[in-house]
Amino acid sequence: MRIGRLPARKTRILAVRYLGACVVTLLFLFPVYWLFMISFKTADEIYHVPPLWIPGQIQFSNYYVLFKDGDVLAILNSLIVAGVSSGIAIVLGTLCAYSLARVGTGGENLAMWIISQRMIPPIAVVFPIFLIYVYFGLVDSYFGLILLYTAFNLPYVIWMMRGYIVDVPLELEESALVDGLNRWEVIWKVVFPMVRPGLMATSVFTFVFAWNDFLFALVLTRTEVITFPVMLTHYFGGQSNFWAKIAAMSVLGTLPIFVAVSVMQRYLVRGISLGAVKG
Amino acid sequence: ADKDAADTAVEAAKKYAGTTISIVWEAGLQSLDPLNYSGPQWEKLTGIKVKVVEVPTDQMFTKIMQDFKSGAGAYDALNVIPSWMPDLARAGALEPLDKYVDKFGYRDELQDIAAAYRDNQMQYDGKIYGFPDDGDVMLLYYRKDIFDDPKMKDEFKAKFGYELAPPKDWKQFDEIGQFITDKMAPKVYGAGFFRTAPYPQYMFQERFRMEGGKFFNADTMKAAVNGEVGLKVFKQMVAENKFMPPGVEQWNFVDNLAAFLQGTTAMTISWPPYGRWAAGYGSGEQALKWVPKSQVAGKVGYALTPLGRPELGVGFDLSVSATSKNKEAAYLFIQWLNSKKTSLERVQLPYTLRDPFRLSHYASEKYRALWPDAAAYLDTIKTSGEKGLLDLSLLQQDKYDEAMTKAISSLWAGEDPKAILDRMAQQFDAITEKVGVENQKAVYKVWAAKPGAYPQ
Amino acid sequence: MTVSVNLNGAEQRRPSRFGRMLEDRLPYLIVAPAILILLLVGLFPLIYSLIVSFQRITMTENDTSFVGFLNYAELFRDARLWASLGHTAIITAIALPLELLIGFLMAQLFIDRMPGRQLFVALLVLPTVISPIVAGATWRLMFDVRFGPIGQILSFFAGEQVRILWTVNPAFVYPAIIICEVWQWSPFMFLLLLAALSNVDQSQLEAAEIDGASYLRVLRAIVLPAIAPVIAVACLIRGLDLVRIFDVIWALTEGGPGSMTETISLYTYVQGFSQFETSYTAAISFLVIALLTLITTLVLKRMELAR
Amino acid sequence: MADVKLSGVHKYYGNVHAVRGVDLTIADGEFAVLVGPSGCGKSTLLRTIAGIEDPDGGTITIGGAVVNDLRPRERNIAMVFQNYALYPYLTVSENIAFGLRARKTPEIEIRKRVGEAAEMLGIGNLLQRYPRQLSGGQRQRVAIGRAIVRKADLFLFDEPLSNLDAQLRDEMRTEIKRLHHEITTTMIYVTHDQVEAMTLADRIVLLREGQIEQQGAPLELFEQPRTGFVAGFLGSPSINLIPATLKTNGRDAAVVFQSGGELTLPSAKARPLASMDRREILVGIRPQHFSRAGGPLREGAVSYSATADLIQPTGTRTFTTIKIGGVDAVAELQAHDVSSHGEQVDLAIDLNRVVLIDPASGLVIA
Amino acid sequence: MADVKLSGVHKYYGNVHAVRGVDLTIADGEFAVLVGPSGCGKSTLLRTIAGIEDPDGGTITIGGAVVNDLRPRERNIAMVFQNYALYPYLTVSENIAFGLRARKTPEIEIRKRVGEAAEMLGIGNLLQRYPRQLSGGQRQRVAIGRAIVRKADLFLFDEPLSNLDAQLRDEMRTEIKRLHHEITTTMIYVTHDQVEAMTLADRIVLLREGQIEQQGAPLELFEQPRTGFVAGFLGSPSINLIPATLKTNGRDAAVVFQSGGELTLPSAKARPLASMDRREILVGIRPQHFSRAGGPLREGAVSYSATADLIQPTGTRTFTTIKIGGVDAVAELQAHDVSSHGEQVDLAIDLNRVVLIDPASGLVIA
Ligand SMILES: Nc1ncnc2c1ncn2[C@@H]1O[C@H](COP(=O)(O)OP(=O)(O)OP(=O)(O)O)[C@@H](O)[C@H]1O
Ligand SMILES: Nc1ncnc2c1ncn2[C@@H]1O[C@H](COP(=O)(O)OP(=O)(O)OP(=O)(O)O)[C@@H](O)[C@H]1O
Ligand SMILES: [Mg+2]
Ligand SMILES: [Mg+2]
Repeated sequence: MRIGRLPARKTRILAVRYLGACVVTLLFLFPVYWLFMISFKTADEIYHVPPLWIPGQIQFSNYYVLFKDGDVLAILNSLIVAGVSSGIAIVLGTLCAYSLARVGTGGENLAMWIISQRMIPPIAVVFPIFLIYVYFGLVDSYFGLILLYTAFNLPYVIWMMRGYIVDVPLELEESALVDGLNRWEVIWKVVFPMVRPGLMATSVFTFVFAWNDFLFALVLTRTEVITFPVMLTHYFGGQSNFWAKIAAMSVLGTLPIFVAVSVMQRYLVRGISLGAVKG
Repeated sequence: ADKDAADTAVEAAKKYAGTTISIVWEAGLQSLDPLNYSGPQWEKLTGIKVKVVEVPTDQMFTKIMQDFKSGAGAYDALNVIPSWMPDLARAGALEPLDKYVDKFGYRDELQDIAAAYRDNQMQYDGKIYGFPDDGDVMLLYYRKDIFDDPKMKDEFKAKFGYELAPPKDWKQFDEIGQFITDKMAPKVYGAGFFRTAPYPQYMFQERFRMEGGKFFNADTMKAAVNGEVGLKVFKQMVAENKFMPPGVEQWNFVDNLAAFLQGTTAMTISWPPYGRWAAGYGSGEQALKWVPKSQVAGKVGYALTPLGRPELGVGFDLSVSATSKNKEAAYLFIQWLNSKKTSLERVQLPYTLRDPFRLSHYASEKYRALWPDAAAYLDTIKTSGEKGLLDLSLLQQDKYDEAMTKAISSLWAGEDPKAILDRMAQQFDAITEKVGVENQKAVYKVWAAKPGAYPQ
Repeated sequence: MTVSVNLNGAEQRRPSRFGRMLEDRLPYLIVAPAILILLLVGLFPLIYSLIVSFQRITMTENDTSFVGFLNYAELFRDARLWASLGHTAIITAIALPLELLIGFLMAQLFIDRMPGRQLFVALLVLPTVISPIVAGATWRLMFDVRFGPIGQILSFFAGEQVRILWTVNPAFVYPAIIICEVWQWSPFMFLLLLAALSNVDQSQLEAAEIDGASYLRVLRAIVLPAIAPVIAVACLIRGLDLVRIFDVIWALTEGGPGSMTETISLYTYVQGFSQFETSYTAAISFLVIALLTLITTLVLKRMELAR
Repeated sequence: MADVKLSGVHKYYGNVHAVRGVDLTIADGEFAVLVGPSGCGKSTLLRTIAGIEDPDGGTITIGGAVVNDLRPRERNIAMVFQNYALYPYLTVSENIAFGLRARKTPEIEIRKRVGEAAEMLGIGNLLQRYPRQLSGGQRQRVAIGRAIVRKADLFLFDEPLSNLDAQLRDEMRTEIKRLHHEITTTMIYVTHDQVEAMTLADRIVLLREGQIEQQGAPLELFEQPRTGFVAGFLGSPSINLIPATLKTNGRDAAVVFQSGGELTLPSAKARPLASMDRREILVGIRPQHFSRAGGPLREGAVSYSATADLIQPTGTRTFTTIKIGGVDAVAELQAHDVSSHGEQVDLAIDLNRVVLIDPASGLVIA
Repeated sequence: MADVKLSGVHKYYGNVHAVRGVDLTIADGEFAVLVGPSGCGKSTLLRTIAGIEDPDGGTITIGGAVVNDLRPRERNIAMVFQNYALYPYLTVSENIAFGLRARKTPEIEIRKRVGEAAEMLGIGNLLQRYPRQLSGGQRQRVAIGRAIVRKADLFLFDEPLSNLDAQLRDEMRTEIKRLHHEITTTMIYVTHDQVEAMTLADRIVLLREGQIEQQGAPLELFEQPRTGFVAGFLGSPSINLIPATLKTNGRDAAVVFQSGGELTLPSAKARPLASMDRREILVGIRPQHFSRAGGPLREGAVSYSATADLIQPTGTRTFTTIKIGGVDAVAELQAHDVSSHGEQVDLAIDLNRVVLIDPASGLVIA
């Protein structure tokens, strides 16, 4: 809000705001910094009293161990599972959203049912899903997790994309119809490009959701497709708390998200807010 | 037998060359054994690949049970905590092993396993469901340099009228602890314990029984933990925190270890690996980099815990999953692992948490020479094992354990001990009721009759 | 225009009859895969679970006979269940307003243009996208009484050694959880509110300034009503998230000390996966769903009314 | 190129009866403008012709063939939308080529046609830009370009200028008119702006509540409106409608205002009114038919003295609000005819062009 | 009520120099209209006066006091925004009362003033509604109501009518003019619509690229533009600018078109041109200064024969595009003066009112 900005005070106000901004940002980033630092510390430094704010030297042995022991496969698993599932969810969800938005398929009821799927707490369904997965032998398979995350993300994608699609001027589609495209082509050649920013934002979020999921992965993985959050918990335990590994793995597991978010930054804020405003 | 069990297993297993077996192992340090040592060696010997599935302890039961329920057979061999054995066996998740033991001539070598483990952690309902594979027992570690310091000795004697030495009972423990803390804190505190789950629960079990407590009324199967004895133990445990380093309530295995290795605590009670690491055994190992270097090598003494009947505390069995598709190969692998020959190597791996559990381990000349005090260490373990108290093991033991764990964590949080105990008793009763009072009573009777269950 | 190949009418693509039919049904066809998956993974397990909740399946027993509302009746006697619901409610009731307030203050700080604002915003997103399990682990490190920086910082400001056992001391476990939650999710609120605030019609604010309205009046009469829908939705989203809070607590306190911070998710997990009370867990699930549906409906109703 | 015939076309949106039985024939090459107030069904009718909406009754014929069952892309029409409907992620040249690409026209041909169209519309230098980099008028040109490259049989425009500002609107209007002269394709143009309708149309089709109120050449509608609605809709500023009573006397007739005052009608106007003595009517006088009285009155004109209320100069002409028959009326005078509020002016009213309307039926009587 | 004085006001937005040294005096009670093409800095100037933007140079005086350092709320002004800026969550009456409440006016007084304002604007029956329940014109009235209850010293309007459709715009324009007659507060009104500017203003201030191009009474600017820009900006359709060469011969002067053809200027116009033989100029002829030749030519008029190209009837007048001096020009003729494309028409051009512009400086020479 632009209230009370007088020339004399302008620079002072700006300075105060900068100070505020820096303090807030430091405050919020400090834990992340701490995590980073731990990942570079040796055991002696981690267990040093009082805590050290800067490691004696940057050394990568905590990471090296993860690579050597193949723990990073968990990151690969996460990439596969989160990547494929959000890809599928985006495509199927957007198509569904198109139909809901433009044709009103199923009316408000269908839309409400879909969004209500999103509101069900995972803990309430993880158990039945586990039982069903057991029945169909989907436990501990890529397919199982991908299917699950796809389903988990679909309501979100549909809801978000419905919002974006509604905003695409109908006339663009009509114009394309008159210009000689059929419906299918209209969807691919007009609607998809039009909602690209929305798609970007939505895919970041679906990816992040799938990436960060712990509960489902905890329950539905055994040996083959351990994902990153589950791997992380392997370092907590009764007999051992491998802070070095925890920190290094956390950093590795945060990097892909960080990259995704940075690249998509400009779509992101809009994505978040639109989802909320339209939700 | 002329051929040892390890060789037998290897010979028999060769026909499975090329297959892969998976074995559930506790995540973290424990897994380094099969990952770095036994797994690769087994593959070299037999051509069978070993896949190690690392699972954190508190998820192990869940995962094993899940896998069994799902019938997926993702796991072939298992590490099983002995107190779960009744549940897993009853559910049918474990393969009975007797027929394999006979087929592959393993009975003799089983006799070499220390009695505490062999008699208590191997069978359920008369059948073998797993091979005890870890000589878990609690030891008291203390700083010889402090206990032997003449000045300290004199002052202590003057104050309390007896020699400064490893405590014989908990009163002594408290006095010594308080004394050292008063003298040396914050550089050194009298003692430090691993205060988060699962350890304090075992300590409670031990002390409760040593003070004369009984878990249940054997006639009614009503929980009896909330009597005078329970209250006394709880109050003592809380009081002891006062002379331990601040924040001890939060300590886990590693925190406690780190503190002891750094010389911050003068006494602690824990599993055998502390002794090895404190002595600096294996300190050059890459795999031990996660532990601070020992500052107390050569200064550590080993003793029985106060009152002399230490808790056997957890332990591990090697078992075969009932849903495995490679049962025989899995069996052969665990026989080989557990055999005299292989296990002796394994308990000497500097980085593992597997502790000596065979008579032959205790007697091994090689082991006894690993570091200056190694012989004393092995002797203390052996004695501790012989005198060890068994962990409570009932149907759905997991639930009783959870109740105890939660109770103790509430205790640290400063809740009224009596209230905690009452609640715990209530929970015990509820669990018992759910399991079926009569069923449980029968199981409890069998357990309570074992020599290691209650001190005579 | 000059002579050119005439490409109208006759050469247009005429789809086959089948093509036409497909095209006409297209809107329905493209809904199908998504709905199918949702039914498969969303609805089907729920129904299955509903059935199970009327049976008596436990770790060792597989009694599939109908036992009526036995499991549901059990719910009412389960003090730990209600306690865990209470814990969940406490966390939600404290964390949500805090996140909202902090998010709002941050948004106020960043609402005006200033050079480098994009960078600040980009950095501030980070906590929100980090995996909750990582967040929990990080804060456990932060809170550690000896090796963590929080105690050190507090000591510095207090001028004496401050030792708080964040995950043990009953007075501090909730603050610990809430600090972690607030740290992770205030930026989310911040982003939402920043966008909402930037959408507030600038000229309305200018008009109010000319009209001479005070900051509070502007806030009350213009800003808050304008962003109310966003706040409502944000609260709904975060509220639902908070109700299902699991990872952070799993990593931070594991529900302790005792069961003091055991939330409904944690409790359900324990029932389902460490105690294998299959049928009972199903009953709990339905209780949770029923409660959430009730709350969500009420909230949505209110939003509708407010509109 | 093609003629268009609608017969008995109906369209419902749920309960809304948007088009209520329209019969309309537009000749090949004709420029027809659908005009009418907002919501009267203009867009709906146009979209029905395009095939974007299916009619709920009646037939639509384009170039002799019934097209009811054809899809939009099969009708070979081109359409320009109100908000341009440009694809924002395509460049201008890709936008223009879009329809051709959809029809798999060879690239060479596409390039040629796009070049020609761009040339024609003066946007040759913008081809590589994106729509967001264009001004409103340029966007509108691109939209038109997209339509003309198609060489469609029929062009449809739905309020193509309503998003432009006044000056640009004037310009683009001229260009569209010129375009029609050049390519002489049949065009149907929707607007609710009467100036656009008047200036562009070969024929105006004035719609009201889903029905055709009147159709014909622009000046025909302007000068011989069949209803008060038509008279009121066309012309700017709007026609002044003043309630009055007829007073006839044999061949003579006069209108008597309710506030007193009386205007005698010229005989041509009076003739059909003979039997209507004492009838209540509305007298319609266009602002342009007032003038400052000075010198002899023209045949059929009467003089009227009034007080200038508001004076709004627009340059060469000044709109002056006066009271007549007790109501406010606007007179369009020359720039310096009046200069100050409250000034007394003598006006001449051209009664030959006055319109008399029956207030009950809305029909024009004379 | 107050007069407003700006002297040397500058305003930058980053690198954009939006207002470039404006000196302006507006008398107490005057109705000043800031007009100019989009982006010329009108809104910026207005917002600077309001105090929403801080000037980067110069002083602003309202009612004799320098207000540079005062906040908007301290300047006692009222402002009406383009998009109305009504508070959507308050009722109409709360909206109108908002400023009064903020100033802690007693409730009784508020009720009275709101009632009066609503009465004056004819929105008395809407007081309990919310803005979203109002039509565009009603909203605009509420926005004005909000301004007038405040009894501010100065009213500012930023394109208050541009979101309305043509008819409503006409209506509201009339009302604002009337309002000014009634309350006679100083008003500054921004628009880019020249019709609005002409009809509303006591004084027009024409801005161009952040500077004042010309200011004065509406007809003064229209009839005596100082620059070609002013001539072109005012008037609709726009003035026709035709390149030509001056040919002088003692007291006589004529313009010679590049395509041939020559018009002899009347002596009044010719006088100042004596020394400018062979100079390149632009001849500006307003469309209204063409007429169909018939009967004797008026003093200062010449006849010119042309071919009607585009014909755009608007009712009583018809815009006809003709070629003159090789370029297209628009002539505003009577309705039936021309009827078909290609028709040959004889026109009279009123050369008394022609404007001659120096193409290099853009200044009007005569
Ligand atoms: N998709 C629709 N659903 C329901 N009613 C509609 C729809 N489109 C138009 N209508 C209604 O049909 C009637 C005619 O609408 P139409 O858009 O054809 O009017 P119009 O003459 O084009 O108006 P405008 O000048 O405002 O564009 C209106 O009453 C409108 O509300
Ligand atoms: N907030 C701003 N930041 C940067 N430049 C601005 C800002 N506001 C206006 N400008 C620039 O200042 C110049 C003057 O803008 P202003 O809004 O005053 O024009 P205007 O005459 O009101 O135009 P319009 O008729 O389109 O409203 C323009 O070049 C514009 O791009
Ligand atoms: Mg329309
Ligand atoms: Mg502006």
